[in-house]
Amino acid sequence: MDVDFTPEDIAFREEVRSFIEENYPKHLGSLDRGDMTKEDLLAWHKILHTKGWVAPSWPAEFGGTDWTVTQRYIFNEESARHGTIPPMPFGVQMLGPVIYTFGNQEQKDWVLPGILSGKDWWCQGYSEPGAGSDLAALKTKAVLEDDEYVVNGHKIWTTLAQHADWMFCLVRTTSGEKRQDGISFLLIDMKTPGITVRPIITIDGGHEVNEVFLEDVRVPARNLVGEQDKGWTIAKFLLGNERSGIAGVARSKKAIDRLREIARGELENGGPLLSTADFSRKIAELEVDLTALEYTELRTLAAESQGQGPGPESSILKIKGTEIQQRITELTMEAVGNYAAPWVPQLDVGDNYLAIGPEQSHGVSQTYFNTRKTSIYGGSNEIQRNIIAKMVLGL
Amino acid sequence: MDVDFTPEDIAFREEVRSFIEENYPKHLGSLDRGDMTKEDLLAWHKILHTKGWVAPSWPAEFGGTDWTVTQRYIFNEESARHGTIPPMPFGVQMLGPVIYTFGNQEQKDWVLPGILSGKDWWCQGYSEPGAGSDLAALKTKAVLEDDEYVVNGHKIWTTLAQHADWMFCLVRTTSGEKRQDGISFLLIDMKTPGITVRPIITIDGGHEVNEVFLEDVRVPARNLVGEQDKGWTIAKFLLGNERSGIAGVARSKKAIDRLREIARGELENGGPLLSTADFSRKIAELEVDLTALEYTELRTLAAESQGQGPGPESSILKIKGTEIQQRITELTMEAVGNYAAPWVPQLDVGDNYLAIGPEQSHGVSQTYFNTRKTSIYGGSNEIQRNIIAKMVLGL
Amino acid sequence: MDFSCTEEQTLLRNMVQSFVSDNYDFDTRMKIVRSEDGMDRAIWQQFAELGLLAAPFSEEMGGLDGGPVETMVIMEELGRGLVVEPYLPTIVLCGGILNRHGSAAQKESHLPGIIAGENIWALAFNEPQGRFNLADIVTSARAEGDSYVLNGAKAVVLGGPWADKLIVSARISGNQRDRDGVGLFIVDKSADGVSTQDYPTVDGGRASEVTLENVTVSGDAMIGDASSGLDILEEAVDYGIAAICAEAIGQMKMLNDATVEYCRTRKQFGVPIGSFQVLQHRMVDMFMEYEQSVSMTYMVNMKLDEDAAARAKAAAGAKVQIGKSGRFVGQEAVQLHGGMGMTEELNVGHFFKRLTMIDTQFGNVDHHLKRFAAA
Amino acid sequence: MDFSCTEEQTLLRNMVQSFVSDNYDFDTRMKIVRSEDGMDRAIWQQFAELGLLAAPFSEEMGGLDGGPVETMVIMEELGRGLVVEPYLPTIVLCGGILNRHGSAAQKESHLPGIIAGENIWALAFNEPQGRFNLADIVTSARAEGDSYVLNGAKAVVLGGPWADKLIVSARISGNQRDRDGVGLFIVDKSADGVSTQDYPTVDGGRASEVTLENVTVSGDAMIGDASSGLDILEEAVDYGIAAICAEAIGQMKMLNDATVEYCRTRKQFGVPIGSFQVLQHRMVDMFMEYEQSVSMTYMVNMKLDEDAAARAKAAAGAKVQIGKSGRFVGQEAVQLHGGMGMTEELNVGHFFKRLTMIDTQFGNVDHHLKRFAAA
Repeated sequence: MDVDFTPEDIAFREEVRSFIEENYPKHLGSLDRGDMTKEDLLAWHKILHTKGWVAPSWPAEFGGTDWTVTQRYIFNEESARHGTIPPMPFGVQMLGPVIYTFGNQEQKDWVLPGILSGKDWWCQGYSEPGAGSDLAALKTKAVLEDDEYVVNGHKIWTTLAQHADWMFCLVRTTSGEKRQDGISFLLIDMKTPGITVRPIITIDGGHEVNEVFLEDVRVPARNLVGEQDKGWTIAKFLLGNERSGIAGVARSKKAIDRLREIARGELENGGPLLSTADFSRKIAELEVDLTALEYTELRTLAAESQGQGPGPESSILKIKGTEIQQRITELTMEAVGNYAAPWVPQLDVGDNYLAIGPEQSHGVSQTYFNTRKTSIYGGSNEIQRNIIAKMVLGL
Repeated sequence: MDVDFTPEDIAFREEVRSFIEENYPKHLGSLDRGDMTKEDLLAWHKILHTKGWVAPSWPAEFGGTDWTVTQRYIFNEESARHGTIPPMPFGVQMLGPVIYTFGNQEQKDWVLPGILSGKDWWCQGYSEPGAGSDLAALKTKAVLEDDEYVVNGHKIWTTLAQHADWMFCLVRTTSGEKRQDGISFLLIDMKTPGITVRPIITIDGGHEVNEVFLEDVRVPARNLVGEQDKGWTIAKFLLGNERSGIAGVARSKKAIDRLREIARGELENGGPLLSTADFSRKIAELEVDLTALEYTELRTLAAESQGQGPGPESSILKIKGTEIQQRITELTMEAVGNYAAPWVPQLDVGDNYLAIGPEQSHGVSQTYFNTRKTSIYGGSNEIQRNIIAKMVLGL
Repeated sequence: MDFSCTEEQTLLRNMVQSFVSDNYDFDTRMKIVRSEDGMDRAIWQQFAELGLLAAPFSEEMGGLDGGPVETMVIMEELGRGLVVEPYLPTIVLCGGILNRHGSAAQKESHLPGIIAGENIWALAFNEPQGRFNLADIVTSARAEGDSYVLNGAKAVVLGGPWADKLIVSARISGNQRDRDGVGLFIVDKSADGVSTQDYPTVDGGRASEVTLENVTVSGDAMIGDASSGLDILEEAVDYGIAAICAEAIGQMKMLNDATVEYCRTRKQFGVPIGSFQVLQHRMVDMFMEYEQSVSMTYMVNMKLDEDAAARAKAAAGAKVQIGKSGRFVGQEAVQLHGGMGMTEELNVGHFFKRLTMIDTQFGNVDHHLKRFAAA
Repeated sequence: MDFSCTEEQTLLRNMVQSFVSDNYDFDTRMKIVRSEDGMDRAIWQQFAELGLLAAPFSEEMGGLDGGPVETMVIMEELGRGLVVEPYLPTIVLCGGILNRHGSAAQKESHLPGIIAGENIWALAFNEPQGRFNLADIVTSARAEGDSYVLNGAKAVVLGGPWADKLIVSARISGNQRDRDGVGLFIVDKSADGVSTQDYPTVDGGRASEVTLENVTVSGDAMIGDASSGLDILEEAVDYGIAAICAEAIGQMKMLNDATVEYCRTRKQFGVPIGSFQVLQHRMVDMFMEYEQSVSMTYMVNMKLDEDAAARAKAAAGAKVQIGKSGRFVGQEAVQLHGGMGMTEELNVGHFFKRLTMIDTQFGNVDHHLKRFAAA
């Protein structure tokens, strides 16, 4: 047992750190800003692509980095420390592995480079109004007519679909005995006639998610990934990948640093809030939990590097990771006291809005409200507990 | 709306207080002592009986007091404040109401006076090894032969059966379609041949509960309460009564006072533990929750006094009441620091055992361990939540 | 011991309830929130006509002589409707201060305008550096002859944009955070030297940052005196706490009912999600938090007229309960509604946001736990 | 980054595991606990023969040169068996102090006896007034020529009744709670002026209150010096924390497995209670607490040899995690076992009691949260 990094690892960390410091566009800021353009969101992605670092988890033959698990961990940690905007996950984390695992050569050739370069923005057409936690209940229908699928249906919670060029989409091609059968995995061009994207504004005032309506959308049959009716295997494979990395340890560390900074600036009876017993206790509790999660993730990574894939145990990373994120944002909102109340980004009240309250209080309530989603999406935390109960504890 | 007491109520409180002060046997101490004899446990019961105050909740015609709901509340509060040993609940709280509600005249005549005077000690033969939360699964069998029931079976968790003269007992008289049918309510003399009581020692080292084995125990048919096979109604009626009063607000108030006293005496870095931010916060949290519970109980009592019986909402009193009791005992154990470790009553190590650690630390761990039972017995807190979900929320 | 409402109180509840449900459905409310002004002046006039604005004031002033229970009933019903109009700052806070501590002249000149719905008031008591400590006051009131000259900044003044009158806490003497030497001043928002920066709040209201630069008010504008200012302010805030506790229980009830209903009808895996035991117990916990909150709300409202120490303890305890329960109920209502709970379109998220702000308003759980422990 | 055990470490684990399961089943354990002596000297001899008592000591002293991971493996397995024999005080605490800071003479005269299983040691560092502050020492060590005269009282000395040697912390100079001026002294329990009051502990062990009345020890009996005494003591306690963290994860695992198994077989309402979703999620939470505890246990054991500040932070963090998780797992294991969990007959209650005491031992959650925040 050993948690020390090798000299090679330490050198690698230096390399990553200086690359980020030298190349990360200063004007971007971090993902917390709610008003990013598509261009902003892709700027760092494109720089990483030029460097060859956009998809560390992919096999080298498809454009990955061939890094060790430890190197990937270090890369993530340094990225979080600098608060970089990560490459959009829909292509790199979700679709890419599906394509190089299940796609045919033609699909590999046209999908993967577009993901890597950032040319193609992908969105995920999974959830439907009647199929949330129970994904297999999906109803969006695709009927093969000659060499085209005609797709009709209604997707919801489609993140950043407003920017998307393409959507990977679960559709029902056959209504079989078992609901998991008869589902297929299609790649759909968002410019195809019949697609309408309707924004959903969330309680933090942001526009991240959308509804996508599909009306007689014609999709070439060659855009089917894997076999028709066998898409459920792909769907589950993708969800498994979604879970990894969701712990967000490095980003939570940074968020705690910021929280501490805020609590140092906020006053209670003339002294720093950070020095009060209540507040320092709460931060300490958070840090202990986060340290435990960090080592739990490291243990998972170590097992992975020895060839054991991330099993259902990794649901713990999702549950604990999101609980910690929610507690950090809640405590940050608490820290700013009365200045949690101003709500500026929601309504345009002119240019001087940044002047309300101390700068560090801006947007903290919005971030708190937005973060409530984390225990709902990606398989709600209740679903994750069901997975552990069934797959790990055998209940 | 009004929570002030009337002048009559205030006078009544004075009367109760001075009666207790003048008559409560000084040597008894409070129920916390684990080494009470049967005589100790009944001493105050008998004094209350002489005064006519042993069963305030009963109708006056059967020996009750005709007090208002407020007066009963005051009586309980004063009793708790003084830490009196309450009359044993098995007769007064559980069986008495069953008898005057479902019993025949003969049963009323012989059972109720024995409960009131303390002559007859009753125990409750409900749970069985296979029938805990699922009481209707009980298997103890009673077969009517001429004018006697022949009872065979195995009861468990029978509190203070070692002192009992009689047991009221649920038995299966018919195996019907529905498990709730075919259950009967029998009164069994503990001196009947075929009854064996085996002690169960609990993790606090105490002997409160027992197993009761019944082998060909012959019970006169006139000891059947209500109709044969219709005992489930009685069983549920009794469980409803068991729930009320379980909040234990007044006794928890006293326990918090004691906790505060202890924390005032314990030192942390030379100052009273009570003055530390952590500890004073935890006590404040407890007191807020207890105040809320107190008013929830008062609201229930007020509704009762207007003729609305305690509904399934009263499960909240059991859940919150026991959670608070458990937190108080846990915090008390925390308060004494290293002196939570000594374990003296369990083993006889001579006369000087009281000298280990400060007096206030004696037995606090035992009390903590013992109090874990409260979320299990009387219908576990999980069962209580099921009741609210079904009966109140309609889920 | 009596927890029931009088017949009049029940009538009042029914009246407010039907007014809100007839005139203030969720769409209407969101239109008001998104409007330029952010409140509906016509609704406010109707409040006046219904007598809601007169409820707590003495009959001689044209009021209805209601007590805390009447305010509680009104606030609970306004809470159910997520009503944003400034009942709390105008009637409960400022009206209450004038009613209990105003001089005869102050009452006569100000209460009729409040009761008639002609004036809107706001209480400017927070300061940027003060967090939740009411005595942490830097704003100064310098005596000059018979007048006072006010200088300073007040933070997050709820209802500020709509108000024409402010009650401002300012330090006449002593050091920052001293209990003594605090005065409460009636200030015309249009007076020279008063400037505001207005903005919307998380929970659909409006607030202002108020700057006072050499604002001169006459000595008559002071309510009470410099030795009683903080006591009056604390009392007013405790009345405010009791009122928003009532608002919160109205909102928790709405969320609990909506959640149970949603879980009964929303199907996943072929069954209503309300059949899952984990969600059932979650809703039971929400129910219990609500019931405990109701208890504490009744408690504090019945203890508002006790001595200052008992009142403070009651208010602190109630605020702790409501802060915790409101957060829990809000978070779980969103969680159980899934993605739908996260949308602006559903009222659930808006109740959640208001309940979140109720914890912060007048001091959060941490603040009131300390106050409770010290009381 | 590597979380795997070496082959030797795995062999060690297997060896201890099979020894415990062959020789220390629950009935045997309870017989030992209830015996007059409260420990089994024959078992202790077997520990010596198996090399367990030699594990952490240097080879030149006859030890096996094991590190924290070896101790962790041993403690985890002893924990699974609820072993009461004094491995912690003798080997981890006192043995560790001697091994790391003893003079050559001290090591030579004491370590062989420990390794051979001939001597049992106890660390007398708590004081009645000191709570969890290691520096809160009233016991005095007065220099007299080349000797020291000790006076004072030490509280809850674990393993005290079995020990023949004590290491006692005492104040040579400075004021109560000063960091400086603390000495650690080797004291024969049979020395003149040492008296003890022995008693059983909640978790099946034995402890003593130790009184020192003019106990004279030679200057050679001091380990380190008066400027390093507290540092040595803190370090020893952090090693102790790392060891009981390992013990605790062994016990949590036992409880979790037992609970899952019980819920799979125990039927109520015609189905195994493990089919109820609320209980399933409870067991998932128990599982997660265990996993997080394992992580923190690995972490602290890998950081024991870092500088004092890093070590203190690691130990404090791990102790917080284990304290919380151990309580939670213990309480829920009892709850899910229902009445059975409350009985002396089942091992569940005994694991629960030991985990409860592990939170208190060396300072509870509150203590270590403060230490963590300050580190």
